[in-house]
Order: sequence, then C-alpha cells, then structure tokens
Amino acid sequence: MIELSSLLEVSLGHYIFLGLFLFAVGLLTIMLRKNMIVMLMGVELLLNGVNTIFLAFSHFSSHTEGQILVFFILTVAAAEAGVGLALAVSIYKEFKEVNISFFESLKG
Amino acid sequence: MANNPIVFFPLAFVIAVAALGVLLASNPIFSALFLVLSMVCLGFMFLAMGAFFLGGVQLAVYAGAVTVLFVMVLMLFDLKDNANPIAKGLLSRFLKVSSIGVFVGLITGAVSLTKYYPVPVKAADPSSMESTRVLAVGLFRDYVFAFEILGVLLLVIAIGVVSVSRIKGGTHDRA
Amino acid sequence: MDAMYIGIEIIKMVVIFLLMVQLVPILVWIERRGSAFIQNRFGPNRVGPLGLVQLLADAVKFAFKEEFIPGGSYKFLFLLAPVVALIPGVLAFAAIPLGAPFSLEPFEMFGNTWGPYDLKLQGYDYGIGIVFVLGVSSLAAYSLLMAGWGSANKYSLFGALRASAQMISYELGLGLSLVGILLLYGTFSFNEMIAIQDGPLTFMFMGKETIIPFLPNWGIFYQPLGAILFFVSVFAESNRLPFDLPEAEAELVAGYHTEYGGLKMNMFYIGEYGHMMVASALMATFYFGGYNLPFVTPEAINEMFTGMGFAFNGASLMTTLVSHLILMTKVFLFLWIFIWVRWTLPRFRYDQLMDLGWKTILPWALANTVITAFVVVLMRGA
Amino acid sequence: MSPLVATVFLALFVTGFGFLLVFVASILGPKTNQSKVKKMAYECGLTSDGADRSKIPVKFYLTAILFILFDIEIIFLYPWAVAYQDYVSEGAGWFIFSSMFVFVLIFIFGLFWEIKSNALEWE
Repeated sequence: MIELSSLLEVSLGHYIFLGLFLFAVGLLTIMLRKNMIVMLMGVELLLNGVNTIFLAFSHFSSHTEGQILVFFILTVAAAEAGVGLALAVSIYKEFKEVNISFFESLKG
Repeated sequence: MANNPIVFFPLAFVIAVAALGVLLASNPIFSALFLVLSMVCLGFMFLAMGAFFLGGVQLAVYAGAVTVLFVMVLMLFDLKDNANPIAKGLLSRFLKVSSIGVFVGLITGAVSLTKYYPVPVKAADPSSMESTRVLAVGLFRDYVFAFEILGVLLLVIAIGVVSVSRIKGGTHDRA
Repeated sequence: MDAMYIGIEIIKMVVIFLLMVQLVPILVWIERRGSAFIQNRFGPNRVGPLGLVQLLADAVKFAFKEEFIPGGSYKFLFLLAPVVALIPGVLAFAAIPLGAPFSLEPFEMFGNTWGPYDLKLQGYDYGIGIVFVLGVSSLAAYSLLMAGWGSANKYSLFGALRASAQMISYELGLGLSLVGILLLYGTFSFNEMIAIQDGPLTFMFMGKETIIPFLPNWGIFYQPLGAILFFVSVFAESNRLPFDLPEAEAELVAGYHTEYGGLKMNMFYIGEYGHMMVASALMATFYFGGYNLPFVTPEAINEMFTGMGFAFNGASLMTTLVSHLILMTKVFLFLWIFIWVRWTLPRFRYDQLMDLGWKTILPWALANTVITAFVVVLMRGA
Repeated sequence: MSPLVATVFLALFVTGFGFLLVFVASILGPKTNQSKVKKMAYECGLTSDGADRSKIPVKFYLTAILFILFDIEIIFLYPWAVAYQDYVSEGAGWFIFSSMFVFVLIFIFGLFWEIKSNALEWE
C-alpha cells in the first residue's frame, strides 16, 4: 500500500481524492436534501469536484487542454445554475413551496 | 510549488469541511455560505496548482457571481430554517449513503492500484504570465468553434430565463 | 528562502495592512475637511492642530460604544459581516505594486550575512494581477448580504439587496472597460504594465512606428473612454456618491448597516475606503503609469541617488521610497476626486442608477473593446 | 515562499484583526440590560409591524442571473485580450478579430434583447 512518506509529498492521487470527495458530497447533497435550491448547490459541488480532477491531470501532465475544458465546464455550470434557479423561483412564486417532496403531486 | 504540503493540506481540509457544511447545515443560507467558503478555497487551490487564470476566474465567476445568486434568492424568499433538512426514511437514507460509499471505494481502489504517477515537469513561476498566455493562445487555435457555441448557449439561456419569468403569474408578468 | 526573507515577507504583509487601515482615518479627515472646504465651512479643527487628533478621539469613542446585537438576528452572521467587509479590500490592495522593486546586497545582521535579495514593494505578485483583484473584489457583495440578513431588519435587508444588485451590475462595466487596455498591453500582471508605460508615446500608425516625444506612454492616451468607464464603474462599486443610494440616509434609514454601531460600523467604512484606495491605485497603475514619473525610469532615480553618495542599499531604498511617493500622490489625487464628486453631485434615483449601469456603461464598454481591437488589427496588421 | 502562502497569511491575519476589533467593543463597551423594546428592529422609532418580508421586490434575482451570464462572456474576453497581440504579430490578426466579433455580436444581441424586452426595468 502507499507508505507514509509518499503521503506527505502531494501527488496526483491526493488531488483525485479531494475531487472525488467533493463529487461524493455533491451527490449526497442532491440525494438527501429536501430543499430544491440546496440540491442545486449540490450540483455545483459536483462540478467543482470534476474541475479539481481535470486541473490536477492538466498540471501533472502539463497539457493545457485540461484547463481549457475546465473553462468550458465553468461556463456550463454557471449557466445551469442560472436556469435552475430561475425555474426554482418561478415554482416557489406559484406554489410557495420549495421542498422536492411536494412536486410529486404535480400533474399534467 | 503545487505539491508543497503546507499549501495543499490546510486548503483541502477547509474545502472538505465546507463541502460537508453545505450538506449538513439546516438553514439553507448557512449551506450557501459554506458553499462560498469552499469556492474561495478552491480558487486558492487552483492558484496553487499553477492554473492562475482559472483560479482568478473561479474566484470571480463562481465565488463572486453564482453563489451570490444562491444567497440572494434564499434571502429574497425568506426560506425558513426547516427542522429536518435531510429526507426522512431510515432505509432510503442508508441505501443512498451506502451506494455513494461503494462508489467512492471503487474509485479509490482503482486510483491506488494504478502505476501512473507523473511528476510535474516544472512548477509554473507564479509571477509570470506564461501559463495564462499558453492557455489563451491554445484556446483560440483549436477551440474557436466551441467558443462560439458557448456564446450562443449563453444567449439562449439569457432569453430563456427572461421568458420563464414572463409567463402568466411569473415574477415579471406583464399583466 | 531563508528565515530573513520569510521575516521580510511577513513584515511586508502586516505593513501593507496597517498602511491601509491607517490611511482610512486620514481619508476620513480629508473628507470632513474637504467637504467643509467645498461647503465653505471649517470642518473639525478643535481637537489638536487642524483637527488631526479628532480621528484618534473618534476611534477611542467608537471602541467604548456598547455592544448591541438586535433581537431575533443571526448573531454569527451579524458579527461576521464587518469582518468580511475588510478582507476583499486588503487582499486586492496587497496585489498592486506600490513602488519600484528594491535589491539588497549581502549584509551583516544577527551574526551572519544574509544573501542578496530582490524584493518587490508589493504583497504578492501573481502573473494574473487584475484577474485576481477582480475575483477578490467580487466577494465584497457577501458582506452586504450578510449584514442585511443578519440584522433581522426589513429595511436593512432591502438596502442590502439593492446595494448588492448595484454592486454586481457595475462589476460588469468594471470588467469590460478594462478589456480594451488589456488588449493593448497584452498582459494581466501589473509590473509588466508599468514597464510598458515608460518612455515617450509610441504606437504603430499604418504600419510604421510613430513617436510623440512630449507625451508619456501612459494608458490614458490610448484608452480615454476606457478610463472614464472604469472610473465611473469603480465609483458605483465602492458605493460612493452619486451611487450610494442603498445606504442613503434619507430613503433607507442607513441601508444595510442600520443596526451596527461602534467599531463594527467603523469596519464597514474601512472596507469602503479600502475599496476606494484599490480603485485609485488601479486607476493610477492602468492609465497613469503606476509608480513612475513620465520620462523618469527607476534606474535613472537610482543613479541620481548613487551620484549623491548613497551606498548601494541606501540608493535602492531611496528609489523605492521616491517611486512609492509618486504613486501615493497619484492615489491621493484620485481619492480627492472621489471626495470632490461626492460633495458636488446629487444622488441618482435607483432605476436611473441601474439603467446607467446596464444600458449605457455596458454597451459603451463593448463598443470600446471592438473599436480598439479593430484599430489594432488595422494599424498593426497592415 | 509562494505568493499563495502570503495571500492565505494575509487573509487569516485580516480575519483575526477583524474579529479582534469586533470583540474589543463587547469587552470595553458598557453592559446595559437588553430590554425587549431596545432589541426591536430600528425603524425610525415606528414600531415595526413584524418580519413581514413578502413585500420585498423579487426582481433582483433576474439581475443576478443576467449578471452571471454576462460576467462569463466578459471572462471569455480576457484570454482573447491577452492572446490578441501574439496572433496579430503572427499575421492572423483578422482571424482572431473576426472570431471575437461574432462572439461580441451574440453578446450585443442578447443585451439589446434584454433592454428591448425591458427585463431590466426597476420600478
């Protein structure tokens, strides 16, 4: 297994584990939380975990394609947050309710 | 510079705690503020990793724009501090958490077994514009088309968001 | 990377922070005397000569105010907001070069010789100077929102939302008005920008290099419109009149810092004046040649001081001091303009204010960027 | 010592200084009874009619969303501004100008569509 000395010298594995942790917490937030807006925050965490891993690979293999892709992921994530919140606000204004369990009863 | 542990471990610890804070905070506004903290620390980590322009963009766009929208919407709608933020149902919770655990275990196992441990060629000098210039020139040599598509995507979303708010009963309904 | 270097770095950090915190009372004094001068009255002149000790008296008075937490408020958010108000200003101020870099020969201290150093009068030098400053200063909106939400008061929440909506709208104008000048410099880092800006005004005109000997090579001559847009956006960013409607005494009681008193209120002022200082330093660095006089390079000043008989270390320190003073005069010139405008122009109505941000500054900044790019391609490409 | 350690040190130092300032007031200040009336929200002396926050205008969220979208388009302009000189000196000036011109046209179209459909009006 990995002996202790290599744990101190920060290598690719450390960054991957951090990105994975963020990804897992984001996924858990989406699954466990009832409030729709907090679920959108979970999606943001997810995408940030992916960004960290992309940047780690781009740094350790010194290719800049990783950075360019993170640049695009950032754009899509921000746009997605905007749309998600616009919908959440419209639903909240209509039904005065943000909990996800309420939306099973929507029909049509 | 990227892999000196004095920089990596404290930042990683704060990011992990803030991410857990987003999950566990009962008041949505506190989970939004934890998200801000994790974004800012991630921005600093990107700076440490040598991706300077992206660290700045992370600070400006993510921590300074997206999460401001989250905090603003939560404040606009005075969402009360709901008592049990986590979904009910012990079995369903257990299933969700265990599935995520298996997922994490699989990936950690896969990563620790690989032999591919590249060492960075040279640490980017923080005060030079070199890495940003390489990123910028590369962005326009091979990815111009993707760049234009993103412009169209942002236009479509700008129009979509306004029209969503304009439907009957919407916040900006003209009636 | 020896102990002395780290010691110098830490001392530099603390000095830059104290420089900013110390400048705030001086600015408050200038503002009160300046507004008095504009309104043809005296301003504080009772305490100490010319009222200078008045600031110390105010500070002590603030420290002894009663600690008040409004009922039903989120205590932690309420106390966190003034602290978060400080952070963006200082982090941005430390990223801007305040003087020419100075180099020290090996010298004797604490028993052993410390190697030659080449130090910058700047907190930390990131290659992406301006992007870092924009990123950090975009965090200032959180202190407003936390203050508004934390003090459980309808009107302060209302003021906080309007203030942060105004602040983020003008961040667009701020970001876009700089693109023109960045295009000409081709770099984000402040030191390279200042290096580009010395010497006579030289630019390519229809393919051949033309030099105008009497004008310095400053950014203002390339991008006058960009400079105006930047300055107006920065006014609104730091909630200065005529853009300070959200904390206008008349309409909204005092906006987001209604419930604050004593030192906490003072910290919001430190944040606001810090933002003003960063804005003036950016204006000087981008458009007015940073810490250089028009045709004088730091090396020339260095030779002058070595000529006057200073040792190598002494000469480089004196050069840095002179360049720092040059930058500070420029910064205080712009700060005076901030104060001067505050006490002459009336306040905008809120929708006029937002319309100006979205419907005038943004399109103009876009047009400025496109025209600059077109001119550069035409002149350099031909 | 990388500039990052200096930045984190400065941020921690300022936070510590800030919290010191906040708590110095509570130590030095006089302690009086926090009566219920005193703790009520300050609204120029009128008794506040409770935390009825439903009347807060909801228009701000649209500004924040449009801010994100236009902020990203500005962030795209930054690498273009840096790479511009290199492309022009390589002779590919018209290529990089036209690529950005299309992007800015889309930006302008979006902005003027917002202005025309007065999504940006404040009562």
